[in-house]
Amino acid sequence: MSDGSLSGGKAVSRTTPALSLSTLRTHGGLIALLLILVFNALFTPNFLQVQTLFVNISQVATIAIVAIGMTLVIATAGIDLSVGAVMALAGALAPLIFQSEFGTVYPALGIAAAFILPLIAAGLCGLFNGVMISYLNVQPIIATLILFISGRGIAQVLTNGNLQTFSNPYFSYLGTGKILGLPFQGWLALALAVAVYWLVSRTIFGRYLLAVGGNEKAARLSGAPVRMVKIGAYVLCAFLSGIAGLIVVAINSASDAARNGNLMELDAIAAAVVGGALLQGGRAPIFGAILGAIIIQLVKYTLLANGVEDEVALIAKAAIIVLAVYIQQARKE
Amino acid sequence: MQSLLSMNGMDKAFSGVPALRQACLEIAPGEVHALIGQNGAGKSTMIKILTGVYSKDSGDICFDGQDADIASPGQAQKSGIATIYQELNLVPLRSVTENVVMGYEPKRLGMFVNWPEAHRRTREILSRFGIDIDVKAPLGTYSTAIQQLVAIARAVSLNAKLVIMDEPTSSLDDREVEVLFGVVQELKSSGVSVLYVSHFLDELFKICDRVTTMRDGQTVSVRTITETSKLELIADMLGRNVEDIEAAGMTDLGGGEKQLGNVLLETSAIATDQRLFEFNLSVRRGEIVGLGGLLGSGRTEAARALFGVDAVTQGDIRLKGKSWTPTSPAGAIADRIGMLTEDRKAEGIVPDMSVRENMTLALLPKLSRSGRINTTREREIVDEYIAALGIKTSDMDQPIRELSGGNQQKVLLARWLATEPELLILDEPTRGVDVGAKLEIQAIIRQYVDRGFGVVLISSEFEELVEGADRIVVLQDGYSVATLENPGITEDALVKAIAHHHNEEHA
Amino acid sequence: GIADDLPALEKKDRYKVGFAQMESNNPWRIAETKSFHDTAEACNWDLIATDAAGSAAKQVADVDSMIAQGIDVLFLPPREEKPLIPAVMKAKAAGIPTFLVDRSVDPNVAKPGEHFVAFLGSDFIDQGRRVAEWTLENFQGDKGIIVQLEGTTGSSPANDRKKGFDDVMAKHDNMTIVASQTGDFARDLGRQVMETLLQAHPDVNIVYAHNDEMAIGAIQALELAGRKPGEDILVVSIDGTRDALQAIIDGKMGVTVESSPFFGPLACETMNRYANGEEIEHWVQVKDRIFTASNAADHIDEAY
Amino acid sequence: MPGSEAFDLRRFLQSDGRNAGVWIALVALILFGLARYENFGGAYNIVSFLNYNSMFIVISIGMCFVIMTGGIDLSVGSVAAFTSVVAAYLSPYGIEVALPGGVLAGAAFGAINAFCIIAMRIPPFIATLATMLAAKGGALVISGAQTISVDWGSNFTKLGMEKAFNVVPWTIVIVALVAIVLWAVLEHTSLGRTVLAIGGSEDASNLMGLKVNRAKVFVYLISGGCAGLAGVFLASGYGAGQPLEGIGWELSAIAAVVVGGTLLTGGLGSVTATVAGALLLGLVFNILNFENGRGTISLSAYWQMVIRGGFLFVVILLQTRMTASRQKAG
Ligand SMILES: Nc1ncnc2c1ncn2[C@@H]1O[C@H](COP(=O)(O)OP(=O)(O)OP(=O)(O)O)[C@@H](O)[C@H]1O
Ligand SMILES: Nc1ncnc2c1ncn2[C@@H]1O[C@H](COP(=O)(O)OP(=O)(O)OP(=O)(O)O)[C@@H](O)[C@H]1O
Ligand SMILES: [Mg+2]
Ligand SMILES: [Mg+2]
Repeated sequence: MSDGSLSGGKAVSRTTPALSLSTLRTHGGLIALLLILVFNALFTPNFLQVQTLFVNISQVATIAIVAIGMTLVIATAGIDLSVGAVMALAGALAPLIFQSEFGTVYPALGIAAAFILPLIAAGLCGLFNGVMISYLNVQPIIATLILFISGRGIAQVLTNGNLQTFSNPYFSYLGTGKILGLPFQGWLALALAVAVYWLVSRTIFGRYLLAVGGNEKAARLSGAPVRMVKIGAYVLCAFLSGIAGLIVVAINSASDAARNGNLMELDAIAAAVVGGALLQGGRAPIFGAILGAIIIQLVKYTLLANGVEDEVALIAKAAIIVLAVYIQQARKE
Repeated sequence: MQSLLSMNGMDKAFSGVPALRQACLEIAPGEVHALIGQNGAGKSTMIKILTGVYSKDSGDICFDGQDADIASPGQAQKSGIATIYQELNLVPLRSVTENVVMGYEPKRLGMFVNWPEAHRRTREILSRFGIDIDVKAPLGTYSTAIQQLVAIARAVSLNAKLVIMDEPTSSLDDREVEVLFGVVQELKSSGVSVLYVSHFLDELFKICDRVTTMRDGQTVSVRTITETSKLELIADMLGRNVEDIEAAGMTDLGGGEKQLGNVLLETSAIATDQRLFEFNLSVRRGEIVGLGGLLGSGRTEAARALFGVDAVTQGDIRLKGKSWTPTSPAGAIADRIGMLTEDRKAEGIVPDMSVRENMTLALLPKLSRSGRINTTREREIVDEYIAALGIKTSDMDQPIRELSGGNQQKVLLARWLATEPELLILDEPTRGVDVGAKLEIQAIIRQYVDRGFGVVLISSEFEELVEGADRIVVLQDGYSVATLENPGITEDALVKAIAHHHNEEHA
Repeated sequence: GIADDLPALEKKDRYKVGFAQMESNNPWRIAETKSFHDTAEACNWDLIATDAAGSAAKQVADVDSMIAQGIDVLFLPPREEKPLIPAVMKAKAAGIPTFLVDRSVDPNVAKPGEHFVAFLGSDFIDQGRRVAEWTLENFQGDKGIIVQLEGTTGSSPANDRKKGFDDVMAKHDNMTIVASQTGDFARDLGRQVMETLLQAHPDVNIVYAHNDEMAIGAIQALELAGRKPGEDILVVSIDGTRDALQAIIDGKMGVTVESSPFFGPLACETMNRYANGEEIEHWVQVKDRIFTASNAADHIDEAY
Repeated sequence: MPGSEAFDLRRFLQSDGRNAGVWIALVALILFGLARYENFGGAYNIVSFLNYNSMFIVISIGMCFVIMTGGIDLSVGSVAAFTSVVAAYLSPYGIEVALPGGVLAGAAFGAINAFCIIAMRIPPFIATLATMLAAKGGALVISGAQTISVDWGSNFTKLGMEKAFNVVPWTIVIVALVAIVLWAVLEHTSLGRTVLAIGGSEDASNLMGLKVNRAKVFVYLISGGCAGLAGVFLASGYGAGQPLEGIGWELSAIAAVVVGGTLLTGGLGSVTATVAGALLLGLVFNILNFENGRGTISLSAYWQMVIRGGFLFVVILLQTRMTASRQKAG
């Protein structure tokens, strides 16, 4: 037997030093990415075009941004099912604000408020999740299930269930703008990733985050403000989801509270895990999450572009998630 | 006579780093065999290979006259090896009964668990250890000591040919240790072999027949206990000559005639909801105050109260002359208090984090400015303490879970020393630590108080308390009942102080 | 007279009316529910409206709870053709006349005039067919390269709108459907799918979307990619929403076949006719209009 | 006297106390409904309520087993949709074939889950998320993205549409049987105890020599089988195999299990309290429908979502309050 292993206990699956482990793991994702790229280059018509890059960047940005937040939450051994609902909520608020009387009278202020207030609302959702989890000790799946169910409902109540359409070039820049020829939201996702990576690897918050996920009791007894750290993670995740929600609304020039962010939690969790996050906490591979999001996006793209039927695509997606996680798992040994 | 177990030429490496190198072990039927060695010598690894937790790289194992290649702990139990692992491995949420009979439940109709019988059987086994508790209650509601005894009870009840005990006494008090020895004798007389791992060398002389010593993954000696001395064993473990050690002598760390400073911390009749009812303590600068008592006497609870883990519901605390209320560990740390916890695995290490990150966890507020960690400084400090405490690690970025128990303990000690607390609370700082490391740790503690800081030392080893503490506060059932002053404390005196108050209460 | 099988509806001042909506996750459904609410007062209804959140099974349970509450009439847009048959049957067994709205049930098992009074609605297959026919007449090029954005996979409007369209196109050799993928009736997905399909099939010149929301999403995708919807690509769809009519006015879209959600007044009228003892035709067909550049501006104000 | 306080804590942890909350809430909600709404307690409402909720009760029971091992099964909803299609295809052969066929198809997905989780060591959350997608895709593929009609002539629809001895729906009879058998397995067999031990500590269970993998395979098979049964109920009760059903069922089931006092981390759990949890959550829908019927306010669909979330919030809050105060007492 090559692995130092037993009858399947966790104890054993972790017998490699961290360095080689993490490099291999990153490679696992990269290898998967490479395979997909090669496949596409060979079989997908017109894959090697700038426009393809453009399309994929604009589509991956929201998944990536939410996945970054999800990674933080997963690092505390939590999970956030409410990201999609928070997207819907933030997305519903923005047009309400800049189309309000105030927003039409003072367009500049209206736009600013349309960015800021929805993100504050999103942050409050995160605060709600975080408080439920850290102060009331409600298990994350359940705590975030509450907003998962009712958050979208609140968004629909606010908009009376109506689709809100608008045309507002300033707001739409978030979704349609370009910098150096590449979509603005792609740059935004990158910037957020860098910022959060810095937060995780260089700041006291990041260190506490990983400690809380790794051993909560030990972290508290070493002086980590456990509750604040957890709340911080959920607030950040909700905040990032809020940004993603605004992006979706901006691209579509319409806010559809019923659909915005639908099933985003699944994509984000899948991206985080494919990117190397451990559901039991203690690890926050931010760029892994980006990689995971890219893989998921490319899989989607590949299946669509090659005319694979929706139902078969679902099965293929399932197989790829399992395979990607398995590759990492296998490489751990 | 044919041996019950023989392991030969055992090799095992964890991702390239050898933990065992051609190690061997041989146990005769009906023998109590000790396995000793410094932290990280490979004792636990040897056991885990034998019981199928790890797979070996190479080597032969022969058990009960057959080639044995045991693939899982379940299989080990089937073939007659019962094991108490070093890290308590029980299920705290489940009842005591379940933890004892799990996998061997008495059945009715060949299918359904016969619960009355299971409870009865569990009570009976536990009564052999002098424990009378509600066996239907979740195991987690009992103390570490009880849990340890339950683990032992389970192993003993399996009717094995070989019972392995990896540091069974590390959380037991003297009385419980005596009970355990009785059980070991009983096992022995019924022909069962016992493999006994312990850092308490005195124990070995009481119950063992032979001793195998390991060092750096190798077997260095096998001795018959009646023909050897403690010194020889230590020499084997450390890989030095007996003479050298004798010359160096065992440093006596006992309190000398030195200057004590101001009163650092003083409590009057504090209580918590966690079975601490009336606790009085004063610690002066430069002083080590020991907390003595039997298991469950409330020592850990007292420490938790001082560190702000359990809320103080009554009484006053004065810190450096000012009235003070601990609110949280973070607050206590900010007020320059530190606490090394008793349960390393559950409350100490963050297993996936590196040695470096573990060591600086409590220091982070001081290491960072406006939220940013100064990593250069961090590395310097970590380097310093790795050297100072002689921590065995391949580099500071190695995950702490890969270190041996003793080295993990040193990292945790370093975590607290690095914060330079004025008052350091140490709950069982040398539990599961080998002699060498133990001496080092004790020396570090002494140096530390000599710098004008105070230490509260909790230890189940009376010897450590008697020799290490300047004063011992004796606890009983959540009350502080007596104070003994060094010099002049003897183990006898301590035992008497504890026993006396016990008698008083029951009189 | 009324078929003997059907439960009668006595004339009353006020009726307790059940409307078991299937879901509320798109503007069309929301407009439909609103239409029933708006009609309630004028038509003397005490309306009980439920929402099945997209689950056929829950819709049956909702109908059950309405039967338990003793409604007089049931209006039911069945989420699925077959799974809602038990609801129809139970209502009948409880003596409650049922009108199916906007979708029907499997006619082999539950029949109008026998198990339920009538089906009020349009014909999804026909909608698809009409889009196809309009497209054939108005497409300028010689070879049509078609991308189809389907509705929710497996849902009956998606299946029917696809069938109606595909059947017509199959008869014309110059028309090829190069890709047909689901956009889940949603604008955002419609856009994403279109972006992707446009990359794989840059030569596309006709886009057929199963509803207007996806069509709008597709137009956005085309514009983002620098195409000119309405000029080099013909976009056609179904529903008749305000945004779609605006797009037609702006010249970005060719046609949308109406699929009106405003069933309330028709429901009221039909119910009253039934209460009066009139025989109701088995299919109260809704005349779906067709909106093009010629009439979009006239109707945009009444669109939702 | 410290001893008595310790006793309280133990009693509480022994889960009698933990479960009280859900029963109290259930009874309170029923009394509320009876007092406020006419016909709420009528036979028609009770029977149809039970019939519809039989599907949720049964998947909640299966979910409860998985959660007790510390795992999770997100695939149950899609699997139920899949097996409803299978059962519909098998319906011409009668209930004797279609029922076991559907359950087996569900168990087959359970086996896939178990394989991914145990042999491939993929975390349960991810493995079952993947099966959720695969089962949904599979259901659409085998049904050709259409609902599949059952054979109305065979005895298949009796199961979902008729009542045993004209009193209780057959589905509820079967659910009760399943609940009793699984309760007995959990409380009185070593397999059941192993399930709980794994949730308590998988490492420890391994080192204790328990048959950990066997128990894990068992719980995923049970969960898959229960989802399969729910799918059979679905096909039988609604006369069709429905590939699009089951969306969000997994979350309802998880909520029911948690409301029933089972720890999501595993190690503690109760079949009976899970049943109560499923009934409680189902009752909220029923009550909302009746509330709409009173005509005083008309709750739009999205208000209903808000109210459901709010209700879950309140139940969880009560539960944690109860836990907290009891823990303090302990
Ligand atoms: N799971 C593991 N992964 C990597 N290295 C390990 C692992 N388990 C043990 N080791 C290494 O193997 C060596 C032997 O460890 P082992 O636990 O057997 O020592 P020990 O003699 O039991 O020490 P102690 O007295 O501290 O318990 C140590 O260097 C340790 O770091
Ligand atoms: N024989 C017993 N029966 C029931 N409960 C016990 C028993 N012994 C201890 N306990 C429980 O365990 C608790 C204390 O645990 P613990 O052993 O950690 O105390 P301690 O004084 O810190 O001892 P040590 O630090 O040596 O472990 C007690 O408060 C008591 O409730
Ligand atoms: Mg060891
Ligand atoms: Mg203690």
